[in-house]
Order: sequence, then C-alpha cells, then structure tokens
Amino acid sequence: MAAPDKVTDLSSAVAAHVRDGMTVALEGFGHLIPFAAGHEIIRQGRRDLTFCRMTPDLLADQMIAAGCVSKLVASFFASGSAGSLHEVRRRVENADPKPLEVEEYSHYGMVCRYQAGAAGLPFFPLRSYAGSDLPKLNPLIRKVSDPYGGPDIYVVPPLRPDVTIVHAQRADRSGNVQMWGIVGAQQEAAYAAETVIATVEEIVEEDVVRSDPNRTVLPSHAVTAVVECPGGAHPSYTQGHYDRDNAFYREWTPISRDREAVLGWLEEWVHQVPDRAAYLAKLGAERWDGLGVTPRLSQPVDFGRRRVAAQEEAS
Amino acid sequence: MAAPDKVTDLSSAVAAHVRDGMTVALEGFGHLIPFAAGHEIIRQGRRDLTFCRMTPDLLADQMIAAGCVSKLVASFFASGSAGSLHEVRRRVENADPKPLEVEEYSHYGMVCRYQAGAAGLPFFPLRSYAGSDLPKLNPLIRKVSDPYGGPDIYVVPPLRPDVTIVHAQRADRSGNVQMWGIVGAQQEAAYAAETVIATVEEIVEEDVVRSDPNRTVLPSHAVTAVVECPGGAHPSYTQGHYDRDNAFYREWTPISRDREAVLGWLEEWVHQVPDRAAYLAKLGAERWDGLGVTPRLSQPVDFGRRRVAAQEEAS
Amino acid sequence: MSVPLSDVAPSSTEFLAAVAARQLVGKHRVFAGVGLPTLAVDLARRTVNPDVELVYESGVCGAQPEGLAEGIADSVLVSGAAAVLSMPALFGYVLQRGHVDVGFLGAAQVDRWGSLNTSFIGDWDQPTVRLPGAGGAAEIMPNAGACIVVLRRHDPGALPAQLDFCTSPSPVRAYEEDPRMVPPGHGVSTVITPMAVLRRPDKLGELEIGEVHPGLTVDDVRAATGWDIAVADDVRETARPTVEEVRLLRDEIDTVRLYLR
Amino acid sequence: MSVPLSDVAPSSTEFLAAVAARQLVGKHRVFAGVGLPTLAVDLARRTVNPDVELVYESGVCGAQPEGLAEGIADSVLVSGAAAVLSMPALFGYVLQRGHVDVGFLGAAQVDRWGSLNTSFIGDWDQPTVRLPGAGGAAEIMPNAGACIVVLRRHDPGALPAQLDFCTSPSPVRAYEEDPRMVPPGHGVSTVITPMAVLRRPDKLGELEIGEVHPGLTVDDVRAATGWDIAVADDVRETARPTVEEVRLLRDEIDTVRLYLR
Repeated sequence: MAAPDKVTDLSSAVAAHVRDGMTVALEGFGHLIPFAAGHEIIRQGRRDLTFCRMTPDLLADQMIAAGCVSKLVASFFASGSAGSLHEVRRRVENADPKPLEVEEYSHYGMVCRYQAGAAGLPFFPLRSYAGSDLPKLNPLIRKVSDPYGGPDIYVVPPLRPDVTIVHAQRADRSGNVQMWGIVGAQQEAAYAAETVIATVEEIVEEDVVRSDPNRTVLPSHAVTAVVECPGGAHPSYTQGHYDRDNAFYREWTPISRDREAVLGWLEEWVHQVPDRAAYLAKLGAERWDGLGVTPRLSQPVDFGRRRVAAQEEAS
Repeated sequence: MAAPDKVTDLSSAVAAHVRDGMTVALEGFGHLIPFAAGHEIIRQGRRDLTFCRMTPDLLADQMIAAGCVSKLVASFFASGSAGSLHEVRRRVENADPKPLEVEEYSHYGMVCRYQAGAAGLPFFPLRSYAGSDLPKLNPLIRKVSDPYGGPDIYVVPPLRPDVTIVHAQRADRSGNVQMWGIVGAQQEAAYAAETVIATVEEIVEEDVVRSDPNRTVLPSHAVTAVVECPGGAHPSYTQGHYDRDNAFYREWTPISRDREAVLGWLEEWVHQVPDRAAYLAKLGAERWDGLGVTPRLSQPVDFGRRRVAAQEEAS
Repeated sequence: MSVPLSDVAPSSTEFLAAVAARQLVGKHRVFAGVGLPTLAVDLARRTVNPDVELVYESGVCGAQPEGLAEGIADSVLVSGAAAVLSMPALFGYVLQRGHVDVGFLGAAQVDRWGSLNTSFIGDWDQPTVRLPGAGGAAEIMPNAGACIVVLRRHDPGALPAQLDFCTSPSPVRAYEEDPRMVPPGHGVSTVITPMAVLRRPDKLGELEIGEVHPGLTVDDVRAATGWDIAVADDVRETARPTVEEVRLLRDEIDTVRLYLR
Repeated sequence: MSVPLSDVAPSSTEFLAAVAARQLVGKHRVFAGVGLPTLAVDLARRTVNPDVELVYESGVCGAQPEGLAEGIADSVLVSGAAAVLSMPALFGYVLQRGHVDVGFLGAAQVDRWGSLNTSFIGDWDQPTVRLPGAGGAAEIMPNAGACIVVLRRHDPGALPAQLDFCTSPSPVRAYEEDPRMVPPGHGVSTVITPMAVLRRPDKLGELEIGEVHPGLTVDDVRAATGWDIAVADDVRETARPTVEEVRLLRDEIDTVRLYLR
C-alpha cells in the first residue's frame, strides 16, 4: 500500500493553502507554537486573515503588525502569561493604525469551538458564562435548554478554519504526525479545519511512527501537507528538542511598545530572511545552543508481535 | 510530596467499592476487558447491578448468568464480533429464568454518554438517530434545537457510574494509569464515575510512569484503587503482554447455549477459584504460554531536561 | 485476451468478497467490520485499489497486520499501525466529521430504502430473536459517504417490505422525520446478496436490481425479494470473480480459512 | 517558645505568598497560574501541606519541576510529570467535572461579590486598557471548589463598586441570571491584597474584611475599598510570615529571583 507523499517546503505549503481572507488557526498552547509558518505567511503578504488562536502571543503581535490580520478569534491576549501585546492594544485601544475586530471567548470556549468543528457538531455545551458579560460582548455565545429538565446551558458554535497550522516533533512522509509534551487542542483544531499544514522538527521513517501508534495525534487522513522545519517553534519551544527562549520574550515587550521598532524587527527577521534555516543562522549558534536540552528518554513500551507472524518472518 | 498509596488487592477493592444495586461500568473495547474484576464481582455475589458496557460480550453473559445484573446499558450484544450471547438472549427473548432490563444506544451514543458524564455536562449531542426507531425504544435519547438555526439534533444524557473498572498495562502506586494499544472510551468512562478501580498487569516505579507523562490515560486524581492483576484481561488480551484467547471465545458459544453448562463453568472457573493467579494456574502454563507474544518495542522519545537542572544534579 | 474466470458459486464467500472488492474502485477510506469486508478490502488492495485505507471501529488507522485479523480489535491490527485513536476521536473526528468514504455493514433485514434492522426479529418487548443491536452502524450509515451491505441470504425475510425495527435509518427515513435532518451520507448504495447486486443510485430513492448473479434471472431475484423491487434499465449479469481473485482470497489472504469455508 | 517572625513589608511578594500558602491547608488539588501562586503552592508544600497537588491549565498534572517554572507551559513542568492531558480533558474532565479544590486567580478589578474583570478598563468598544481577557478564569471560577484572588493593589480602582466588565462572574451574578444556573463552586472565598485579607464566607454573600495587615487599621482598608465593605466579627491582624517562610521563598524556591524582587 503506497501512501501518498505529503512532504513539501514551507513556502510552497503556505502559497498553496493560505489565501487572503481565509480563516486560519495557528495553535500550540505555550508549546510548539508554529512561528516559522506565521513568519512565512507574513513574508508572502497575506491579507485580511481571520486569525484563530487561543493565546495570541507575540506571534499575533507580529502578524497583526505585518498587516496580515483583520480579525482575531481568541481567549487570552498576552505575551507568554504576562506581558502586554502592544500592537494588539494599539489596534483595540486606539484603532492605530486601524481597527482590529476581536471575537472573544474563554479558553474552554475556544476548546469547545474546536471540538464542535472537529466532530461536525452544530454547537458544543459548557458550564461557563452564567452571569458573565462575555455573552453580551459576543452574541455567538448562546443558550440551549436541557431536554432532561436541568437548567439552561451555554453553548458555542463550531470553529471551522480554512487552514489549521500546527508544529510537532515528528511525522512520516504520508503525514502521520506525532507530538508529546503539552498537546493543547491541536488535534481538535486540525480535525476542525478543511486543510492542515504540519511543520515538524524532523521527518522520520514510517517504522518510527508505526513503532508507537498511540503517539500519533494526527493520522495522515487529517493532514494535507507536511514540512520539515527544524526550530520552527522558536522563540517558543519543542519538548525534547530546544527550550523556550525566555530572553526573546522579554526583549519583545519594549519592541512591541514602538510600532516602528516592530516593523523594523519584521523587516530584519522576517522579510530579509528567506526561511527558518536562515533565521536560525542569523540567531546564531551560541544563542541557539543555549536553548539546547539534555536527553531524558521515555522508557519504551511493548506492543508485541503475534508469535505466528514473528515465526513466519523468521523462517 | 508523598502521594497516597492506592494499591490494594482485587477482593478488597471490590468489597470496598462495589455494592448491590450500584451502576457499574466495566469497559474495554475488545482489548483490556476487566474479566478478573468481573469474576471477583461474581464471587462476592453482588446483586441488582446496572451493568454498563458498550459491548457486553461473554463477560456480560457470565455476570448475568451469575445473577449479578438486573439491568444492562449497552450498544452491541455479541460475543466478540460474531457469536450470540445466549444467556442474554434467554433473558430477553424468554425472560428465562427472569427478565433483564436493557437500555440501548449505539456505540457513539454510549461514548457520548461517557463524555457527558466525564465533563459534567447535562447532555451530549451527536448526528445519529434521525429516522431511527432507537429514540422510540429508548426515551432517554432526545432532541434539542440548534440556537444557530440549524436542524434539531439528538442528544444523550450523561452516564455517571458509581464505579468504573478498567484494566491497563501498568500504573504507579499512586494511581497514575498508563495504557496503550486500543484505549476505547476508558478515559471517559473513568472520569464519568464516582469511584474508579484500575487492575493492571504490573505496578511500576513512579519514574517509569514519569518518563512518559503523555502515556498516562488516567492521572492519580481520577483513580480510587489500583490492583496488580497479571492476566486480568483473559480471555481478552493486553497489548504487548498476551494475545486474545480466540479458542476460549469459540468454546464459550456451546457453553452459553446451555444455562446449566454456564452455571457449571462459573462454579468451576469462578466460585472454586480464589483469585486470578489460581485461575491462570488452572488454565495451565501450556495454554497461557500459547498466548504469549514476542517483543515489539516502541522507539523512545525525548522529553529533555533543562541544562541548568541537569548541571545542578551533576555538580 | 480474456482473463480466466472462476466458477465458484454465487453464494460463496469468494464470490461475494470479489464482488464487494470491485465496489471500492476510487475510494480512499473504508470503515470495515470483520469477516467478509476484511477479505474484500484486502482483495481490493491487491487488485483494483492498492491505496485504499482501512479504518476500524476500534480506533485503528493505517493498520499493516502481520496476520489475518480475528475481530476489529485484534492485536495484529494495532502492532505497526499508523495510529490508534480514542473512541471519541474515532467516532467524532473521523467518522462524524466525514473522513470515511465507504462503510461496510451487515444486517438481518434491509428494506427498499436501505434502512437496516440489526436489533430485533419480532416484537421489541419480547423478540423472537434478540440481535446484536446498533453497534457503530447507526453512526456509519449517516456519516460515511456511502454504505455497502453484504447479505448471506436473499429472501423476503432478509429483504422485507417492512422492517421489524429500524436500527440504522436510510436518509429517506431521516427525511420523513425532518427534511432538515437528512444526513451528509448517501446511505446504502449497494446491497450484495447471494442472488444479486442491488443498487440505490438516488439518495432518497429505492433499491433496484442492478446485477443478477450467473444462473439466475431477474424474476428469480424479484420473487425472492419482499417488495416489488424495481429493475435497473442497464441490469446485467454479475461478472464472475477471476481465477486470480479466488486464488488471492484462498492462497494469500485467508490461508488459515478463518472466513472462507 | 514562639516562632521568629519576619518584618517583610505587607506589600511584598514574600508576605503575600506566605499568606496565600496558608490558605491551602487541607486542600488536595490546586489550579494555579504562574507567578505568585506558584510560589505560594511551593511554599505550602514545604510547610502546611506537603501533599497538595498542582494542576496547570496547560494540562500538566503532578509536575515535579527540576527548576522554577517560567510560565504554566514551561518544559520543566512536563519532564517528569505524572500526566499531560489534552485541553478537552483538562478543562472538561478535570476542571468542569469538579476535581479542582482551589483556583488561584488574578484580576484588574474585583467587586463586592467576588466577580472579576480581566477584560477591559473603560468602554468595551474602545477601552482605555485592553486587558488579557478571560483565559481559563471563566472556567475556574464556576468549577473550582473555591477561588483565591491575589491583588497587587488595594484601592477603589482595583476594588470598585462597579466592574467595567464582568469576565468571571461570582455565583451571585449567576444567580441573578438564573437561580438554577448557580455553579457548583463557591466562587471567590479569599482576596489577598497588600493591605488585607478579604473573606467571602457565604457563597451568595459579600466580601468582608477578615484580616488587616500589620501597621494598618480597618478604617485604612475601608477607605481604600470602592464600596462600603463589611467587617468580619472576628477581624484580626494578619499573621506575619515567619523568618523560615521568607527564607524558603528566597533561598530555596525562587533562588533566581524570577518572581521575588
């Protein structure tokens, strides 16, 4: 059985699948944030995107400053878990340089939207929002009555991105994607989408993936394109590959305060850089090595082989 | 931080947590079926249980014949994927020796009931049942209207067992349970329950579990009691430990046809056997060895350690 | 030069499996139970559709079994598979989301609209026969692109005018409940029996006789069907399995005679 | 023999963390964000509650970090953890199902009922300040057994009579919307500020002054609060941190001064 080869390069994947005006989700909860893909979208000058991300951190600040985004669908606007996103704030507080539409939920509200999208459901119920102003702010948060006689419950509508982009540790060429560490809502965000691009630290042989099928978060049927993109999550991290560049996050805050500085940074680190490899080279070996981690391997588990099968092969 | 030790033996766990009249779920979809726990429930003579299981196979036939069960909540009544469950059929078709109440769903209906129970939701929607007689048969399958203007959709109510019992490959003493291979709806069935008993092939050191946190299907906070019970899934199987005893399933069909034969089997293989170790001994080394599998190990993945931490330890 | 044809009986598993395999031309993802569907998919891979991917109800995707699976949850399906999904993901994200092109189903009764009964023969409260019930069929029917049903009997009992119980409804019945609730899937597109291949070209239409197995006539098939079944304009004789197809089934796929007699 | 007390300022992180840690006596599972709550939980483990278990929004359960975590998704929380859950499982099965005893929350504004604003200062459409928004707080508030809020300011701006926006509502507001929708959780039970510890003993009641930090009076606290806040019958002075608690925070927990100044 020859599975289709879905491996391509990042610029081809973005050019083929991300078009102006689309609804695009880039997910990863503090881990595996697809920065390389976001930068490629900036480089290709996409416009009027509805950008979906639970935690629009400085990747959002960058894509919005670059003019790619006309609407944000999100649940927490901050850099990491602290700093302000000043580009977002300028847009929202002063419409500077222009307004930004925001559709706002809580974290679980976003997770439930992805779950509804992934499962083809018209809505998803959750026990939040009773007494909150959020449903007044966002009329898409609605109520249904409980046919079993309980109180009404709030629901959110499905989120169905045109494209979802995720970053992971590894995939095989046919697009079976494996990730570990914090997996967030990536499985849901991907299944909810029409098209899925997965950037990975490494493309591995099929037998690596097949040695541990429970590790596969996205089977090939859910993935459209696979891109090998080492370091693709920097300045966020990839468990077991490199750590979060906390200094970078701290450095961003002052840059973020000054729109000119943001544009200058984008020119230097995105537009003037052809791809992620060049970005890492520009970052420099010393800084990159400083983010390295030492090995801590999972202990293997046994999936077993039927004796007959094993014997047949032996003979 | 000293985590509480939840390790006990099977008879103590069943005696402590399974009482007459309770709603009890024993899950495992063709894999990791908790037979040893079911036999212990039979040995302890529990009565009037509402027995929840998507696929009541010959474990259900045995527990019903033993008189433990007054009601079945399920979605597919067969031995394996083929043979009839004659004890179930005698009850349902001829009320012989007495009637059996059955509450019936489809597979996904049961999965959705467990999801609603696990997430504390009043109902769970699914795109099944339009035009089916199942909602007429089971008035708990109801409809809600879509607040976003779509068509009505069917929903099922939460299933909240008093006790859920699952079998897994391993757990640590504090009750972090890891399983691989087919995991079915065990995570949902467990979180839906008030009390959870996990029987495992082996109790392992904490560092084995912690070497691969993504493998943990049930964290300790979701588990009440852990029991080391090698072979606890026979005649079903445990991936990587032993294979399914297909001959046993074939042998069951003729036994199942004759109620006296079933009672005889229960006397010999359950009542006259103190525990699973004795059951396996009675089964015999030859038959047991015939179910063995040869190793097929997962390739380890790297979770990494922060250099500073690693260095501190080194120094 | 013509391919040599086998003379296996139209009622044989080899014949039915070969006919079923041919239905998979151009299909990507098949949701299959155990038994004849497994043989059909395996044969299709070796003949008309090498890329066809199997998804099992147990959550296994991209299985590469080293032995013939005895059941949809067999350990040989898991070892070396591309993925094993939880049931919420399998039924919700894969099936209900629409990733399955073809579902194989069995049934005790099929009606003219392709609705299935796998629950009761006789009265619901005290049935003559308690059948296995819905399983995943109630999900596969509305959500798979189309469904293929294989019957081991062709008589008015298996193809009645009226089902004793509707477990897995045709889109026609969904439409009758609420036109807006018609599911995305076509429902049953093909019924393969020991006598004929029945087709349902219209999502809201009836089954009709599309192919009649060798040695039988359209009237034989109509006489054995529980309603006045329509006949396709282009009705023809079912193509026999080739000698090679039968050889593959017997000598390479089911060498241990798990499903073949 | 009395335990030596520290003279750190009541507004210091050490003081607030020590007060927060004492709230965790007898609690099993704490849902904590980064920063001061992390210090408080770590300190509680070393003092009043060695068994307290931390659950992070990122899905990490039973973390045993080898270094101080910078953020709730820090890789040091994952390596060696007991479990990492998906977000549907974390928010659905752990939090919404009721497995969390205490949630730590921050806020820009807290009102008399313990409702929180983390969304806007000023007008919703064009706010003076766009705050981070709900995050998981809107889930923690209704579903955690009780919530502890730590404020770095105590003035009528942070404790106003009226919130600019209610992001995470008190059960009192849920009751006002629909008495049947009152959530399982108590809502905010404790607010720790640089001036006082405010308590809300009644699930449907108001905050009251329970403890006043050393050097301050009840009137100081009332004057700094945006509404006419009640005073507990048993109001007392907040116990200072012990010298040992401060030492643990500075010399063992936050040696790199990530959160301590």
